[in-house]
Amino acid sequence: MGRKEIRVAGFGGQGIVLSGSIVGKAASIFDKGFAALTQSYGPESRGGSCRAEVIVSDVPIDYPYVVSPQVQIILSQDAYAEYGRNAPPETLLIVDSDLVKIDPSQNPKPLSIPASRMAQDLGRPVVANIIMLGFLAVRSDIVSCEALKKAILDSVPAGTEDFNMKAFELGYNYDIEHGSEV
Amino acid sequence: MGRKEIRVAGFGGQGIVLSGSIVGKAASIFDKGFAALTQSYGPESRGGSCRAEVIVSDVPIDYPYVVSPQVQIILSQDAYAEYGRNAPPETLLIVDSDLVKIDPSQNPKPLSIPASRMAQDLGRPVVANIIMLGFLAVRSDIVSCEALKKAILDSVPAGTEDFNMKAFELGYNYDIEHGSEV
Amino acid sequence: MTEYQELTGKFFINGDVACAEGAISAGCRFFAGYPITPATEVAERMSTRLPQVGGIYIQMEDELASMNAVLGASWAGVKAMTATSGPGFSLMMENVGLGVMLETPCVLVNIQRAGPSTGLPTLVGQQDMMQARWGSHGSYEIIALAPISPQDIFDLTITAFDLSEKYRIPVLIMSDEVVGHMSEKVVIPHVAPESLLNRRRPEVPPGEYLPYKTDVGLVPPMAVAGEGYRFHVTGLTHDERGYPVMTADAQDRLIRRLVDKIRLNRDDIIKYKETQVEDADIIVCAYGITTRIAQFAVKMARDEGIRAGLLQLITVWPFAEERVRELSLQTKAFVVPEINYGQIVLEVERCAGGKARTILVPHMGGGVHSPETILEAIRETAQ
Amino acid sequence: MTEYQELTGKFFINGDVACAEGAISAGCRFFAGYPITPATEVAERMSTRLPQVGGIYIQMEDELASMNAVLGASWAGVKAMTATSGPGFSLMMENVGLGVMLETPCVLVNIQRAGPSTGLPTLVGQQDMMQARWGSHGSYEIIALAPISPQDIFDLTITAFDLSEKYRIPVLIMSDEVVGHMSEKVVIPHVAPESLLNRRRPEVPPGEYLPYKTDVGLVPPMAVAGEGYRFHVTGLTHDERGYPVMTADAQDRLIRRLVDKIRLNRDDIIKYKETQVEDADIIVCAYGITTRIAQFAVKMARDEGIRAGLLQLITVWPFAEERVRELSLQTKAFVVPEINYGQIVLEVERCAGGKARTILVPHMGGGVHSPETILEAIRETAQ
Amino acid sequence: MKLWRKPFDYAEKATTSGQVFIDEERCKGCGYCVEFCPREVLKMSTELSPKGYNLAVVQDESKCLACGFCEVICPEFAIRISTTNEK
Amino acid sequence: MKLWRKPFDYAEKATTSGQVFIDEERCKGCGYCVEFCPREVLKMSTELSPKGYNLAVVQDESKCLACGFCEVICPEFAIRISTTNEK
Amino acid sequence: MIDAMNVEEPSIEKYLRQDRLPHIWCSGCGIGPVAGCFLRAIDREEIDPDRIAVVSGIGCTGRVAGYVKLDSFHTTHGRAIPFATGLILANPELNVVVFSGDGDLVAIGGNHLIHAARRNIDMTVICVNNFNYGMTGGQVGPTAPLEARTTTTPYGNFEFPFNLPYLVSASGASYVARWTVLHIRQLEKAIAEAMTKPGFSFIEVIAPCPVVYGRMNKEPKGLDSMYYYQEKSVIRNGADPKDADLELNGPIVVGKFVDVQRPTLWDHLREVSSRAQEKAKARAKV
Amino acid sequence: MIDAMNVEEPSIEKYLRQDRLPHIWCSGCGIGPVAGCFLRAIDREEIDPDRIAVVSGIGCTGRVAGYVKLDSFHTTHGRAIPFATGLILANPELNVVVFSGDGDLVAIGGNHLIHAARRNIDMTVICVNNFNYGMTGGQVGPTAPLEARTTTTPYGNFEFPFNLPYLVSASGASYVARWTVLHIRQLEKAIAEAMTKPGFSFIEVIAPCPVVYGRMNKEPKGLDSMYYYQEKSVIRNGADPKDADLELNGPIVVGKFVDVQRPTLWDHLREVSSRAQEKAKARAKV
Ligand SMILES: Cc1ncc(C[n+]2csc(CCOP(=O)(O)OP(=O)(O)O)c2C)c(N)n1
Ligand SMILES: Cc1ncc(C[n+]2csc(CCOP(=O)(O)OP(=O)(O)O)c2C)c(N)n1
Ligand code: SF4
Ligand code: SF4
Ligand code: SF4
Ligand code: SF4
Ligand code: SF4
Ligand code: SF4
Ligand SMILES: [Mg+2]
Ligand SMILES: [Mg+2]
Repeated sequence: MGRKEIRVAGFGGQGIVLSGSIVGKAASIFDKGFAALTQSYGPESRGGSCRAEVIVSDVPIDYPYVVSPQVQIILSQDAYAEYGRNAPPETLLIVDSDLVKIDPSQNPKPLSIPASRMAQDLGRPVVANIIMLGFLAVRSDIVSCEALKKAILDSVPAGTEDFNMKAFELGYNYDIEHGSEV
Repeated sequence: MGRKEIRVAGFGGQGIVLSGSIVGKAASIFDKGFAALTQSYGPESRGGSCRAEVIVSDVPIDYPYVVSPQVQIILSQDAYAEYGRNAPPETLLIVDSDLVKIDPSQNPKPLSIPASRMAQDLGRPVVANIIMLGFLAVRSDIVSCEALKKAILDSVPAGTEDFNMKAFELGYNYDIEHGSEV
Repeated sequence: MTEYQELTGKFFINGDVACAEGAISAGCRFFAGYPITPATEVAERMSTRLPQVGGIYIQMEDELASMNAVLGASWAGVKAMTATSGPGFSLMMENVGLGVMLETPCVLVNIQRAGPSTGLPTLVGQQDMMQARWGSHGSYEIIALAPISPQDIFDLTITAFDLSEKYRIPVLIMSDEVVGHMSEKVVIPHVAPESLLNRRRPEVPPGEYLPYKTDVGLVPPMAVAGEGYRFHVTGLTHDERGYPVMTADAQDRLIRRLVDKIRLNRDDIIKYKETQVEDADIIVCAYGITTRIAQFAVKMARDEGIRAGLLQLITVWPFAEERVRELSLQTKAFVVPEINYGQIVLEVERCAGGKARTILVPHMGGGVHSPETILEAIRETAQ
Repeated sequence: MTEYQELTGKFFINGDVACAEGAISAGCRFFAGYPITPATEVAERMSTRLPQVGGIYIQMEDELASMNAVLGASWAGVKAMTATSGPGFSLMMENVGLGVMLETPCVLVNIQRAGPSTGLPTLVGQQDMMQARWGSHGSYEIIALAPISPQDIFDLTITAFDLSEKYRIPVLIMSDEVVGHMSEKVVIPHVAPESLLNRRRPEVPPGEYLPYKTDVGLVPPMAVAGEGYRFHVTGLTHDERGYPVMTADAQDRLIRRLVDKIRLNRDDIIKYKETQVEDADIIVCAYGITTRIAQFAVKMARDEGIRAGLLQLITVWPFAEERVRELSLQTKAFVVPEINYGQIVLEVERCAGGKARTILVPHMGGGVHSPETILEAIRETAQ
Repeated sequence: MKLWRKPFDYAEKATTSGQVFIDEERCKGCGYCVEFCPREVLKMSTELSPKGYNLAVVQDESKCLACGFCEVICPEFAIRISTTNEK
Repeated sequence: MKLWRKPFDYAEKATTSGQVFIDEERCKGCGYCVEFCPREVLKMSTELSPKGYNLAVVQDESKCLACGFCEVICPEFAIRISTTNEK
Repeated sequence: MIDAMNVEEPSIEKYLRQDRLPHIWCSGCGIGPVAGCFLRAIDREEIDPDRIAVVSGIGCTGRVAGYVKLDSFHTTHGRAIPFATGLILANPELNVVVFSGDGDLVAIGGNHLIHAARRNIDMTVICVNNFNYGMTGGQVGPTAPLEARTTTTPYGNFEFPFNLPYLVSASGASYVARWTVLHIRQLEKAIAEAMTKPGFSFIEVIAPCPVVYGRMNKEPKGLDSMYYYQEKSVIRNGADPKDADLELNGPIVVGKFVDVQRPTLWDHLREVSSRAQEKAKARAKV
Repeated sequence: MIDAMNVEEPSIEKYLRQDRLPHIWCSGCGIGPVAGCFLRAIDREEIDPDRIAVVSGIGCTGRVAGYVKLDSFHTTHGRAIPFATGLILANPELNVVVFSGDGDLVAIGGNHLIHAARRNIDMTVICVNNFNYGMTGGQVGPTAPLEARTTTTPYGNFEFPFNLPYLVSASGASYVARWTVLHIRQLEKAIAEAMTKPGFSFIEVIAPCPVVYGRMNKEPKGLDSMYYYQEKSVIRNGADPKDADLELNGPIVVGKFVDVQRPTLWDHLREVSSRAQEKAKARAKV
């Protein structure tokens, strides 16, 4: 399958690194390939810009950073400005529709899902990133859905598994319920 | 006059470094030559072995250690063993007779003066080194007697000048009173 | 206190966590540290894991205390480690010297960030490489290893403990923020205790034991506190009995041995990895995370038809002097990318001795080189 | 607080005392330190003299505190100094880095004894020479001077303050126990305040002042606390405003300038002294006390008909790279005597670049070389 | 005489009234001002700000005593109370 | 009966007697033992040792109570008291 | 407990580096209000802002130095006090305030704290105690109560904490107080008193760190901590600091504990200086 | 005050490295008697000498480690306590004694001292307080009384000293005592108590340093200091350490000030360890 790159960008506190870690774990532990997750964040504990990059490959990875991403998940306006607005058309772009105002002129239009609102409606704001991963699972074949689920179960605190699976399904089924925009 | 070397050796607390400093000061400040004083001592504040070496010269000094001393003042048995017993015959050797037992077979016989006892008798054990310098002044021309006196006055605590001068004279006149052994 | 709870398998973990796991696999049962980005996760992992395996985690009041607690623990017979980054590394230096002087096995991890001073706490640097060698006062030698991935830091942490026990010396793991914070698959194997090295213990009865008397080789056997040997050790210059001797002679004997036990065993200690150097006109010499970028750049260069190769320094100190000298006779130039303003390049240049050109590709820190930057340097050098 | 009590004339004093007097002549009015053999006499002298001239002497709780108090005093506008030896030097390293990062003029004296660790407290070493350059984490440059006599340390202390003020950097005086403890005649001249260099002060009003904006050259003007500039400075990577900026770009701009302000001014900073090098087949390269022994050995060699010369490094860091490169083209070999197991010799070897041989004459510490040892090395090299 | 129209009320008598300005760029929605305002002048909005915070907003400025507590407790220096002379 | 020959004396009654050994190699003449011995058993010699100290010497061992104070106060571990069963 | 009767807060905008706001602190973090108190205290006492120097170490609290429009120094972790010592000794006209966290001042910087108190040096130390190392992500600190959970005490904290007012008074401080962030008026007054008092003043401020410490100790929001302070604080001005120990979920004794007059380091230094100068007249020998 | 009624002193020769005697201390130095007390306390309590570890820093007192025939560590200046912390934590069977000087333990090592006391870690700290840095030639130390002359306070000491018992009890020590060298019997008993008591014990011993401190402060012989102790000491067992300040030529309050029972660090660690192992049975996720 060669080298695939995913970037998740937003601000601290959104579970960005955890998302990246789940993807990486799914790819390298459960899908048996290789994966490298790098992250970058500022001095703030919350609210500073935050970025996770996952490289997935079937051979060992040397350069561990994104060169041209297959997928970008964008969770803040700043991140959109930096990575989303001018992303190449072949990049699959997913945004949280409540946190990012998309430039109407952008083409192709990014996919969007109000993951943080959905999570808040669920009463668990922290699962927004899992909803997002569910949504990703439908849209991309970088990691298998099965592996993603296993990785989630392996990564979340004991006792929260059901909840997180529910969030995953929510994201997974979002298109079906809300009609795909693609 | 070229290079002249003096070594004073004994143990900590005998005022060895001060003696060296007075000689150096006499030579370089009052006699207007050059002098370098080096010292070596152990971790003990008192009683450890202690050594001062003074090089006196009419040109700047590069190597600041004794190569072959013109004069050695020996103030302990250990120092005698290390530097005194096998000193070359051309070295002027002065020992404190109460602190050093001279090997009777040594030839030429070192000069000796009971400086520490004389000082104790004076009620001021600390001036033993000044008595020794007085004795040195008679025996050696490395520094002038005048310069030595000035250097002493410049080096001792205010208020003790008279006392120290008296001690110097005592050493200076020792031969006269006790008959020279040379 | 309890049996070792072994953790084996495949895990997607970051380099800091892998380092902690490597330590535990190596038999480390004591960690004293002080939090600092980006090394904190080593401590955090240890604080969870050590109590599980009967070890002790303690957070000390500062890095000075941490380094000393590690030395103390080692002298109580336990394999011990600390982890820090630039500012804390500076603070530990005085007592790295004590570790060297007492010949104390232990491991010190530096997850390098960009400096000087507080610098860029969350971003990468490779700027403490010379400090690793020269950061404590006095004449000494040290061992330093540079891992390139979480798996590598796991493995090298075990190596570090082995070397520290074998040579009775603090061993430094000079990693960096990228390796520390990046997550990759790490295979944690069963590590058989017999496969690990342990300091030689005295074979003589207490009365005959001299703490710094060497029997075979240059490394003396080591007693530990509480065994009845009633030994004395000191950071002062000392003789075989461990007693202070304040002479140039004693200094000469002691320091020569401390230095030579590393220098003369360099073939055992120095590890490097070469890729396509046989026919290389240009050899990129790299270590740590930069190796992976360089690898990428070398591939690109080969694709362009440039005969480039890669020399990865696994052991950074002692420096692979002989090998660089040899290579300098067969290559035209060394290209040395470092996340600093020129450190290891000085050693490369020295050892190249004018036989091969040496080109530094500096990065001031806060990120890794782009592969293109290194490629560009290779290209220019090739002309 | 009061007027400067000038002390001029000829004195028979040791290097430590001469260093203190040099500082006072240079306008130093603040000393914070912690006693350590063989640097204590610098502090003791300062404790007597500073209150006489309206300055402040304070003995801090340790060397970390001392170094920071010196930085603080400098930022209050006062010329400040500290003095220490190996163990304390190690402890000061983290905050030497802060001094470099904040661009703080100050002087740090290291009267070197033999290490590592506590080593030989009362005996000489030259083992912290590489630590002087690399002892703090991160990428930076530093200035270090090596005096050879009490008079020289007096003079170089003034030079050190001048350089520190001019380049806004901590300047190190890397002396040694022999120079520190030996007494010789020192001439203390009247030093006219106008002849001293002082940091440039901002010429703009507070509202327009940016602490790290350079106008001419690479060294920004410096405001001090209490003047109304209301500036902010940080040990984090920062921009011209002094504000933290956590990016590789900011790092690149800042660190390049910090490094380049020294590297590009090296001709102004680097001082060395050459004796009979013009026709020399063998150049002895030495610094500090070893220079004097080397001088003696060179004389003996010349007496034997060997064409030997002497290169004395007055400025040790930045290293006299260009000059050694030039000399390597005209001489056959460098002989480098050091009271360590090989430090500055590495730089000489690197710069000689294979053009001239480089021979180390090591001494482990606790004494100086005998002139014969150096002579012997010269002889052997000459063959 | 106006007295009968302003019945004795300790809180109102002892204070002047205030205008409340909340800087939306600074507020991070900690809720301190809302919780500790003695007069329930403020409330948390249900909207998410671009950084994902629920911000504090004014609910009934007329009740404000200009006591300033919200201003001093705000961790973000986001509130400014200006005093109007009387109610 | 021997009693009349050993008159009641508190100090003597309560103690055994001692032998005092002073190690000349260790003594540095601080005078503590001499000064704090309750029975004036010891005194400072006027001779100078090779290192220039006046050493402590036994002046009247018969008075020694073997109280051990000199032994414990001696900074040089130079004194050893051995107890003889009775006087 | 809440004193809501003051009016007309002076604006502190003029003391803020507005070009740096919003700051980096988390929502509900207690550091902001303490910084605000400090700035209002300056205004209240009409202290010349040009003569104030603020020194911080490293930590979330250490960032205070970067937000105040005063001469301000963001130094190294633990070293704010000795840096400040250099400033005040070199220029006694300065009003030096050290503003930092519990880890910075009491863990790595503990030695400087006790020595500065001992010297009774003229400075004010404001210690924001959030019971952990906020900046590095919530590790245990030397003030964390026994049994507290942190990222390095996953099984509960096993070390006793310091009682800071006790430690600092035993070291020699002239002014010692403790308040929580909720005691915002008292805190402002305390800072004003401390800054105008000669000698060494120390103010401990108990403050929420919801994002790391709070999250692990059942106070995931700043408000949770505030409620706790409201419920558990006991004001005991003049209490013996010995009795001011803190325990997990225990009462918080707050108040002004020490306010005594002792000669300051500067008082002593002036004396020494005049002695020296007298002696110097009779020119010293070298 | 002098208890002269004991008989049959046990010989301490077996605990001495006789091949290193005479030691380097000056005539009249107070360190020797303290070392003697320590060795007799071992004998008295029949503590297994093979299980004792002695840790010293650097200084004249720091040399103690080199004269006792026990496992002994002569570490770096100020770091004896953290080194000892590593020893005791790695092997709780050891009986760890830190033996060092006032400069070592309280100046450069002050932070470790207060943190070890806070943790109530199992060790005994014997601090020989001679009011100055003997080893480096008599500079002022943090316990030197105001106005004392030293080589770095030629015009009189201008800093207040620490009251060590107060500092250490405020930090959390379980056992705190102060004696002078003249109180040789009480001192031996105190060391014996401290070594057999769990938790952190601290003993300050006021001791003569005739050669440097004494010389400059009218006590040029050890005996002069001893007379001073004899005259000015006041035994007040159980006194509030707060009242134990020392002044130049003032009274010396001595006695056992603190002797309380608190859980030690090891008590807490054992608890944590068993919790961890329970949790570990339900295998932790990575
Ligand atoms: C020498 C050194 N060690 C460690 C660190 C890492 N570090 C930065 S802030 C900090 C602790 C901050 O805790 P605290 O002072 O309580 O401040 P808070 O963040 O809680 O306000 C640490 C350990 C450092 N910067 N330097
Ligand atoms: C890091 C460091 N700083 C300074 C010194 C020098 N030094 C050696 S001993 C000592 C002080 C000793 O004083 P104290 O601990 O009171 O012991 P004493 O000699 O008085 O018994 C100092 C400052 C050192 N060895 N290491
Ligand atoms: S000033 Fe007082 S009454 Fe008005 S909004 Fe703020 S807290 Fe409420
Ligand atoms: S106190 Fe400030 S930050 Fe908190 S909700 Fe109110 S305005 Fe927003
Ligand atoms: S106490 Fe000891 S050292 Fe002192 S005089 Fe007596 S025997 Fe000598
Ligand atoms: S044992 Fe007692 S009585 Fe005998 S000499 Fe010693 S101190 Fe005097
Ligand atoms: S981590 Fe804690 S202390 Fe730091 S800013 Fe966030 S809440 Fe405040
Ligand atoms: S200098 Fe003082 S402390 Fe050191 S051995 Fe001599 S008398 Fe004792
Ligand atoms: Mg904190
Ligand atoms: Mg002392």
